[in-house]
Amino acid sequence: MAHESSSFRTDVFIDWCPGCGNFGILMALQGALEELGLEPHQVVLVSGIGCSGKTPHFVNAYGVHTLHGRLLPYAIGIKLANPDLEVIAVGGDGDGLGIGAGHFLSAGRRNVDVTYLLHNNGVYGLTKGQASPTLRLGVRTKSLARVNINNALNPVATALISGYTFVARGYAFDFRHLKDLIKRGIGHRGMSLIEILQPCPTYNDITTKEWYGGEDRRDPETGRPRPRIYKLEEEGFDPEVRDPDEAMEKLLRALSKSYEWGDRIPIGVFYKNEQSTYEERIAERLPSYFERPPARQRLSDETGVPLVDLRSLLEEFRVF
Amino acid sequence: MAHESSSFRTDVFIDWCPGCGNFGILMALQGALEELGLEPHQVVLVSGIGCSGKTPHFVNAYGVHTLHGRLLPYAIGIKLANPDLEVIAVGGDGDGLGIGAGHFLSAGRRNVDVTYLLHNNGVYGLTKGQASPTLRLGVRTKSLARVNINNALNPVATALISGYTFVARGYAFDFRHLKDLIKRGIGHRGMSLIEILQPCPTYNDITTKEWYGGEDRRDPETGRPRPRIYKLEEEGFDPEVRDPDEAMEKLLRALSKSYEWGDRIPIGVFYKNEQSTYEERIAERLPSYFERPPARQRLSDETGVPLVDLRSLLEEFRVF
Amino acid sequence: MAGGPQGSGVDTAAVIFSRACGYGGLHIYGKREYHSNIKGLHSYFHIRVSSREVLANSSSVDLLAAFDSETVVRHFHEVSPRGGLIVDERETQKNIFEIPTLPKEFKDDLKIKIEKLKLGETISDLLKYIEGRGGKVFIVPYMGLLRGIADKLGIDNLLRVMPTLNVLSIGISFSILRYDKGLVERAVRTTFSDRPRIAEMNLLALREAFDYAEKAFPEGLGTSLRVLRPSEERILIQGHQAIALGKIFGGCRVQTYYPITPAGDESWFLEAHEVFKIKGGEGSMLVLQAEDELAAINMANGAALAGARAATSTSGPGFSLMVEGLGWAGNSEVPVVITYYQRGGPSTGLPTRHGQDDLRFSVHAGHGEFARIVLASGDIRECFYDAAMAFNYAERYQVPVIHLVDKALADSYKTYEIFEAEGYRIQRGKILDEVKPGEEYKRFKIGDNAISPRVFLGTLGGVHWYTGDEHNEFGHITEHPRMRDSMVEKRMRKLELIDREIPLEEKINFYGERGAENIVVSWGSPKGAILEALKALNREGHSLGFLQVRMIHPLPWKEIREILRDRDKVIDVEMNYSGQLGGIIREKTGIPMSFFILKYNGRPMTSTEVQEALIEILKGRAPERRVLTYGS
Amino acid sequence: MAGGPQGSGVDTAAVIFSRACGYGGLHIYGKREYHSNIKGLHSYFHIRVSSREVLANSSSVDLLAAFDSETVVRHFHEVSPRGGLIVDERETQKNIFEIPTLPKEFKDDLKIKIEKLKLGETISDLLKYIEGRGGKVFIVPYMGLLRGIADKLGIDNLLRVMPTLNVLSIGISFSILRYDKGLVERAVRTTFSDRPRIAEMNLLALREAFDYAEKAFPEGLGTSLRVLRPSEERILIQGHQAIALGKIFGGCRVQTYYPITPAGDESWFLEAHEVFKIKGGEGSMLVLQAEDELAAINMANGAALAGARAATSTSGPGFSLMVEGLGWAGNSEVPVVITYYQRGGPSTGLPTRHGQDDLRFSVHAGHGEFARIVLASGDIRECFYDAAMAFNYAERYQVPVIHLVDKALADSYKTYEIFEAEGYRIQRGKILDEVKPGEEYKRFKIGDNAISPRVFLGTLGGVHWYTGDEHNEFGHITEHPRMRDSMVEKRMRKLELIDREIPLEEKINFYGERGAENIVVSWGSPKGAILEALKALNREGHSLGFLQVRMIHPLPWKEIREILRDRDKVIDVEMNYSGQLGGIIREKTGIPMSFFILKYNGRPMTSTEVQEALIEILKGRAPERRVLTYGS
Ligand SMILES: Cc1ncc(C[n+]2csc(CCOP(=O)(O)OP(=O)(O)O)c2C)c(N)n1
Ligand SMILES: Cc1ncc(C[n+]2csc(CCOP(=O)(O)OP(=O)(O)O)c2C)c(N)n1
Ligand code: SF4
Ligand code: SF4
Ligand SMILES: [Mg+2]
Ligand SMILES: [Mg+2]
Repeated sequence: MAHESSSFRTDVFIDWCPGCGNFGILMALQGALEELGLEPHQVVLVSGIGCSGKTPHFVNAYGVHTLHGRLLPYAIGIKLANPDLEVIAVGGDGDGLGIGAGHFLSAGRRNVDVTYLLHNNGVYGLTKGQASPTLRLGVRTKSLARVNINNALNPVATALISGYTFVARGYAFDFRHLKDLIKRGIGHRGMSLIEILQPCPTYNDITTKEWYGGEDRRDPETGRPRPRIYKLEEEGFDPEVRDPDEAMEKLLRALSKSYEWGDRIPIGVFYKNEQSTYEERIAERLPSYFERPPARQRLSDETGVPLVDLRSLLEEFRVF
Repeated sequence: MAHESSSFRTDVFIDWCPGCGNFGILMALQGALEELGLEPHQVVLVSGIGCSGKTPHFVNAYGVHTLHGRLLPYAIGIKLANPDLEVIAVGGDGDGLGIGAGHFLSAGRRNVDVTYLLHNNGVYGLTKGQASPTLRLGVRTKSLARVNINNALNPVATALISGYTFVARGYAFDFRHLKDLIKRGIGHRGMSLIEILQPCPTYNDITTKEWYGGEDRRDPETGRPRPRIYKLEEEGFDPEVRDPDEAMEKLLRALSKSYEWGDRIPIGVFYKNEQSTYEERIAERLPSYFERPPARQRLSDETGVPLVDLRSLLEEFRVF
Repeated sequence: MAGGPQGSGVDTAAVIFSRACGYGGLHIYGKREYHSNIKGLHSYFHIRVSSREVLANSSSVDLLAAFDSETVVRHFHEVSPRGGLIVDERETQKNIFEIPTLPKEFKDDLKIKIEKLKLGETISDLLKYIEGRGGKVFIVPYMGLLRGIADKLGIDNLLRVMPTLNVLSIGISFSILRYDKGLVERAVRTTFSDRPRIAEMNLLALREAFDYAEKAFPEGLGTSLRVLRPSEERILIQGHQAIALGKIFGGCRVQTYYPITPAGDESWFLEAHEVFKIKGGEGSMLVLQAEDELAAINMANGAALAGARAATSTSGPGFSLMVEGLGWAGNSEVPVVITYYQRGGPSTGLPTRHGQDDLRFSVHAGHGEFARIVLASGDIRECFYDAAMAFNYAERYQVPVIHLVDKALADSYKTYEIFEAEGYRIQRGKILDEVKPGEEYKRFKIGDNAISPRVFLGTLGGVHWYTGDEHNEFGHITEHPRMRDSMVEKRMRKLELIDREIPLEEKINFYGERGAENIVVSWGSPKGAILEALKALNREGHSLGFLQVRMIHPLPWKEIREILRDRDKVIDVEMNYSGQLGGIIREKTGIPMSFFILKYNGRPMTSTEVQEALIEILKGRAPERRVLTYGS
Repeated sequence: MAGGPQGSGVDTAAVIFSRACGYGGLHIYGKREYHSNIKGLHSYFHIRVSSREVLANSSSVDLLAAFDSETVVRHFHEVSPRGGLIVDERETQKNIFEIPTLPKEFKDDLKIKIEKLKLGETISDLLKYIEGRGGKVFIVPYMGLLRGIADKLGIDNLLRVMPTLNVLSIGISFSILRYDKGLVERAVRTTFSDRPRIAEMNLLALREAFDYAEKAFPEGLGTSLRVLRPSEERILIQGHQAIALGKIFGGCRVQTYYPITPAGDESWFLEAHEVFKIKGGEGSMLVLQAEDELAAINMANGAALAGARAATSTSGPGFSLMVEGLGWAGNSEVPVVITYYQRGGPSTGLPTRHGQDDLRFSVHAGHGEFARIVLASGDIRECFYDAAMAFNYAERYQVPVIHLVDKALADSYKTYEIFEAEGYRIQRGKILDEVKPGEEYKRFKIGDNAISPRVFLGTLGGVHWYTGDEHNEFGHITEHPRMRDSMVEKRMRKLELIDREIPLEEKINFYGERGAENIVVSWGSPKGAILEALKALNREGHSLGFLQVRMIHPLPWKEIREILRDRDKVIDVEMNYSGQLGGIIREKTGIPMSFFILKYNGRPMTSTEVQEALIEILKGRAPERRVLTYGS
């Protein structure tokens, strides 16, 4: 908007409901960008459609608020056209695992250096609280007329089996931890998924802030809530693959952890495995890819004459 | 076509390439249908687009050859409209895990009683051999100009994490075993995936019949090929969840098995866990669902007068 | 009109207000407007009440109940000279430029407006403006009233009684309109019938409001609402509800959907009504939330092949994803119904606002050529009957039917004489229940006319095939040139059959004078505003007819040509930029439109602005294109 | 013409044959036809050779080389009275009804045909028919020849030399045409240049064929092919290749695609040419195989925002899935190019066959209204220049451009004078490389004309936003009615700007007599056949002009109206059922078409059938609609 403000804030009115977990995510994201020392013009936030999809408008960085479920194709198209950009995708659980599930899987297969924040609130927020693909079977939120009859997808497990090389989970109301995860995701070379547990006080009265915080199960002695959420790192969980040989074992361990739910819900990094990125694989085909990526190739001289050597292009078609 | 022929064969010319694995799958499918004692009119084969997608035309049963990647929505729409039909979906790996990947995941979440045969040949056959989502990173089939730069999806693992309640793998050229798997898949109450390793001699010179059969690694002593494929059941692998408590452990074991590849490739049933089907969950909402499913409800009397009681419908809107 | 932040109960207020009027034998027309947001941005409802039928809103407001200062800012200029405004006393001192939810572009405009009117920057300045024009301002101490309610209920926390704010304002409104309190109470009770505690709280609020207003505003608004006793039975209904009921009535038994505004309301209504009474028992509809719109249309196609009357329902972004499935249905002759709720486009556009931009798209969506029907309803009653009729068309002609409606129809309320069956019969077209042994069944048999008898999947002896590819009579793939020609012709000739067989009265409506010099042409929701304008103008001695096109495709072009030929002026009225229906009519009849009255700001047309635009045209003072702009 | 089962080398034969002719200074036009199948079903190529330019095929065949009996059965009736047929001796005794790959509907027709012609049921009966009409039949012992080759190469397994069958038949063909063997050898060498062993084997086969034919058929075909020495430089090229080259030349640097026939060929060609020479170094194009077409269009949109010239390429089923992404591009003013290869629809339809059914769909695809350009090339040369030009249009006007071509253009071959730059300049429109400190950048600034300066993502100081929703000048969501109006108008007025600025010669071509009484109107691939027919008819004294429309949207309606106004007959020629261009022209100009010549059997028009149809019209003997049917 105005020229390079130092902060990542905009003056657009934030129209989320009071108490929405998205506020926490927004702050953590802005904090992470600031602490990484990035400048607004270096960052592109790409979002889908949903309450979460509005995020880019509240961040002073390039913002591409796309179509429902299509944020990953946009993010990948942008990143591959100009790999110098820091591309971050932000979207809802319905967006990413409902209508966009095919792209979710496919992005894992590619391993482009994009960081993906998936706001998991268990509902389709912006369309008034229908069950999202992460809502569990048999659950009925206050927005539903009847119990949910679909099984839930597990975003962490889905990312793991499809090839994401950094897979983590954060919590919207743990600012410092989430900010840190986002920084690590951005720092990771390759495709990162950060699932974020995001309370939606308006429609989801099941996985609420209080529930995550364990306020419904206070310690009878101290009267203090016993949080359901705990941090993997605090239990010494080691997500990092340091040697290709241990990849399968760590993957399976991460999968196993990803299914923990209910009384104990892990957050933190589940898996990290640096591998060649898609960009690097492209560069094996197109040797000058990193120096002159598609968005930065010169196409013509000053008068507009194309630089391409038409004659040599046509050579193989010459018959006379 | 003609009235109820006893066999499941049609006189349509089968236009697959000589040596194609699809022939084996077709035979196993026809064999399974016959041995199950089904009649042609009870069966609906639903397919996507690809070489594999042509299968229904070669089977004397109701055939719905749909759109690329959309076979599961059709299969589910048909089954839920009339749950008495035996609905079998047949499609390629590109169809199911490329363009159709979103529906693949979503079908797992529902657990409709459909059996899904996924022809895994590692390529997009009908469009001339591009890499499919199951082709491994770094591999170059004879149809590719360069090595594949995407990671592969693992159909069995993908089905497992998304909720399929019967997950198996067969091999196109093991007729008896495959036929048996298909029978078990059809017998299973709930959503079944049967991944079928299908050699495509025209475009895929990597995972060929010879390779699966181990002809490239004959026993130096006997000179006999040492097949890569082995049967889970022969190793005493127990895929069946008999008690909800063991579900997670069996799921993780199945996941672990699903990643075995290369020298030893398991076929057979990886996981089986009977749970409530989608139809049953619907029946909890619509009490008469099984007796009068949507496709079999009477709508009007003989003169066309709707049976619906319009007055009672409008009652809640009455203001005067 | 009542306005306030989204989530503050504007919707419920609209329902209670409309019901209360309905109970008093009054006619109402109402329309909700809201932002694409869950809580906090401005929303309002606009209701007209009359002893005679009302078909649309007008551009002015007789009574505005403002729940917040933003409502005052956005609507103060609409309050009619003899109208009134009800406002919270706490709001009056607010600075209008400090309202955080007002977007920059609104403030820019506002600045210009208040400068022109020479007004100050606080709400009370705007109130003065209203009063200066002769309007009345009713300043209400809502906080005090709430505290009173809380006290009476023995509740400490004021927040818990906050949700009664809307009922308070309804109470004030009806009180200064001198309306029968008992009817309003009944409306409150019905509205909260499933939550008795809330009902009680609101009834208390209502009484408090009446009591307060009777004392505080003894002279009232000046005009009053009189209760009537009409002889007919009446319903109060919204467009999406009428469509849902039409579907149930018309035999739809599978509805698939993916949530989207404004189409979603219909499916959620259906979910709540999935089990219903039929003669001698119970019927049911399977309502399926799909993973996306690709799945929704294709599931519906599948269900239709299995023999259920099947539909899906969506809006522009969803329909864009359904195009491929629509083409498959066209090629495989699947009787599927798509209810298409237009909203402002393109892309996600204005998700909660109105538009009629998708006419051409519905007619041409899908690669290749195939027969389809595009049916556009113009009012809520038509929504009901067309929704039922769509299934007859779909099954008789074995084509996909697009039932094209729009956001203004979807969530406007209107009172109607109760809907009757009106001779509606379920016509399923040619269906064979069984195929006799020895008989050969061909799903796509090429016969005398374009329609081959269907059998449902699962029928004994009827095994057949479907494919999106070109196919022979059995449904197997063919690339044979002659068979190809026959199949193309089989599919396309249905359009002629449809054109021939469906009676004209199901395809167009004509209003006003048959021999009028000038004809207004339109479709969809502008109908109400046009009819009101027409009546007024013809009363004033103008000569206007109105052709409403319901069957857009295949267009009854011969009849339309007869109607439009040799008129003085043909005036196209549409809610889009390019006059899409006008284009179609010119393509099919050669007759160009002489004038366009268009609107695309996302808000429905009011009868006032249509009438003004028509007058200018009739007086010969109008440009060829006139763009209407009323709305906030 | 040469035909045989898919996978038997028909394609390669076509390339070698065409090249050999090209090397001899001859002009060729050629077209492949094949089933949607990998191996085994019938495919053929149809080539016309001449000393002058040839623009299309005709309906008869002078020399038919049949690799199998099916080819004889399908094409024997096309062999011209003085033509010839080359056939394998093993095939001659086959019963034509026992060919397993012939579909039932073909056999039904065949039965009628041979009864009418009073022929027997074996291939040799058909050969007799050819001879009876004056044609020559060349029966070749292919197996013997193959055995000879195998022996010479010391190969046991005959299967290993089987792939030379196509070259054998080319050898026979050229030999009986008395053509220069050296040129054919050169063509074989070039075609197999990356596989020297195969090249040698085929060269041997070629020599064997020539040797055999010289001895066995000393009198040859009767007509012979003479070598010429033209002064111009020439290329032999297919439509999809020309488009790919146009893209590279025009600066496209990202191409996304999902495999589909016939569009896929272009992307695979680009993959093979992803690195290319530029002045002073090397350029490259990123060719991305997406997971589906939804991803393909949206990735391309993303790449375009980042500043790359970006395109995607597809056919009907894929385009149907791109509609939502197209709408986003329209709303966000993204300069993206979509190359749309039409094939026979609807749905998967005829995947490998031809059609022009998607014109209206390309113009109206997408909900809501937004500006786009639809550009339709009529020949391979235009494919090249339009492909490059599309990016200029897209970037200058910041709109999506649909470059609409068709299957007949995509895989026909033609000789052309070598393509030159012809003054083509890269025009990127308004782009800011940086935004100065202190300046406020608004991506959607509403200014004097509809185009706001762009900055690419990543530009210092240019931070801005995109959304599919309605937005303000910064790109933030707005629902403000006035801003909405301004943005709708900003987007839509581009159409007027485009109409005004793009020169007429880039929008339409006119051929024949300016003042002709009768005008043929068409678009896309029928151009070649029409031009040939036109020339012949005008030579015979008829008065015909031909208007080829290239810019379909926005349609240059004023100029078209001038051209069509007051003509005797306006004759619409299209490859679809409903005469779609005719409809658009009538919509925009009011001028109806007097006659339609249509074809929708999946095979391109030949000049013969177009000419015949035109003659009938000119003689006043034709119905309003005439459907052409040539092809197998
Ligand atoms: C193609 C399409 N279908 C439907 C919609 C309507 N829609 C808008 S937001 C939304 C769901 C949002 O849910 P989620 O992705 O979980 O995001 P949240 O609002 O919960 O953050 C839907 C279905 C749309 N915009 N586009
Ligand atoms: C929407 C759409 N995009 C592309 C195609 C073209 N297409 C036809 S078959 C096919 C791939 C088939 O591969 P797979 O699903 O693996 O099946 P196989 O042929 O290998 O059995 C594609 C991309 C299509 N028919 N529809
Ligand atoms: S609906 Fe839920 S997710 Fe959306 S803004 Fe409100 S609280 Fe947040
Ligand atoms: S291309 Fe491959 S999968 Fe397709 S028919 Fe041939 S061998 Fe089978
Ligand atoms: Mg959500
Ligand atoms: Mg495949």
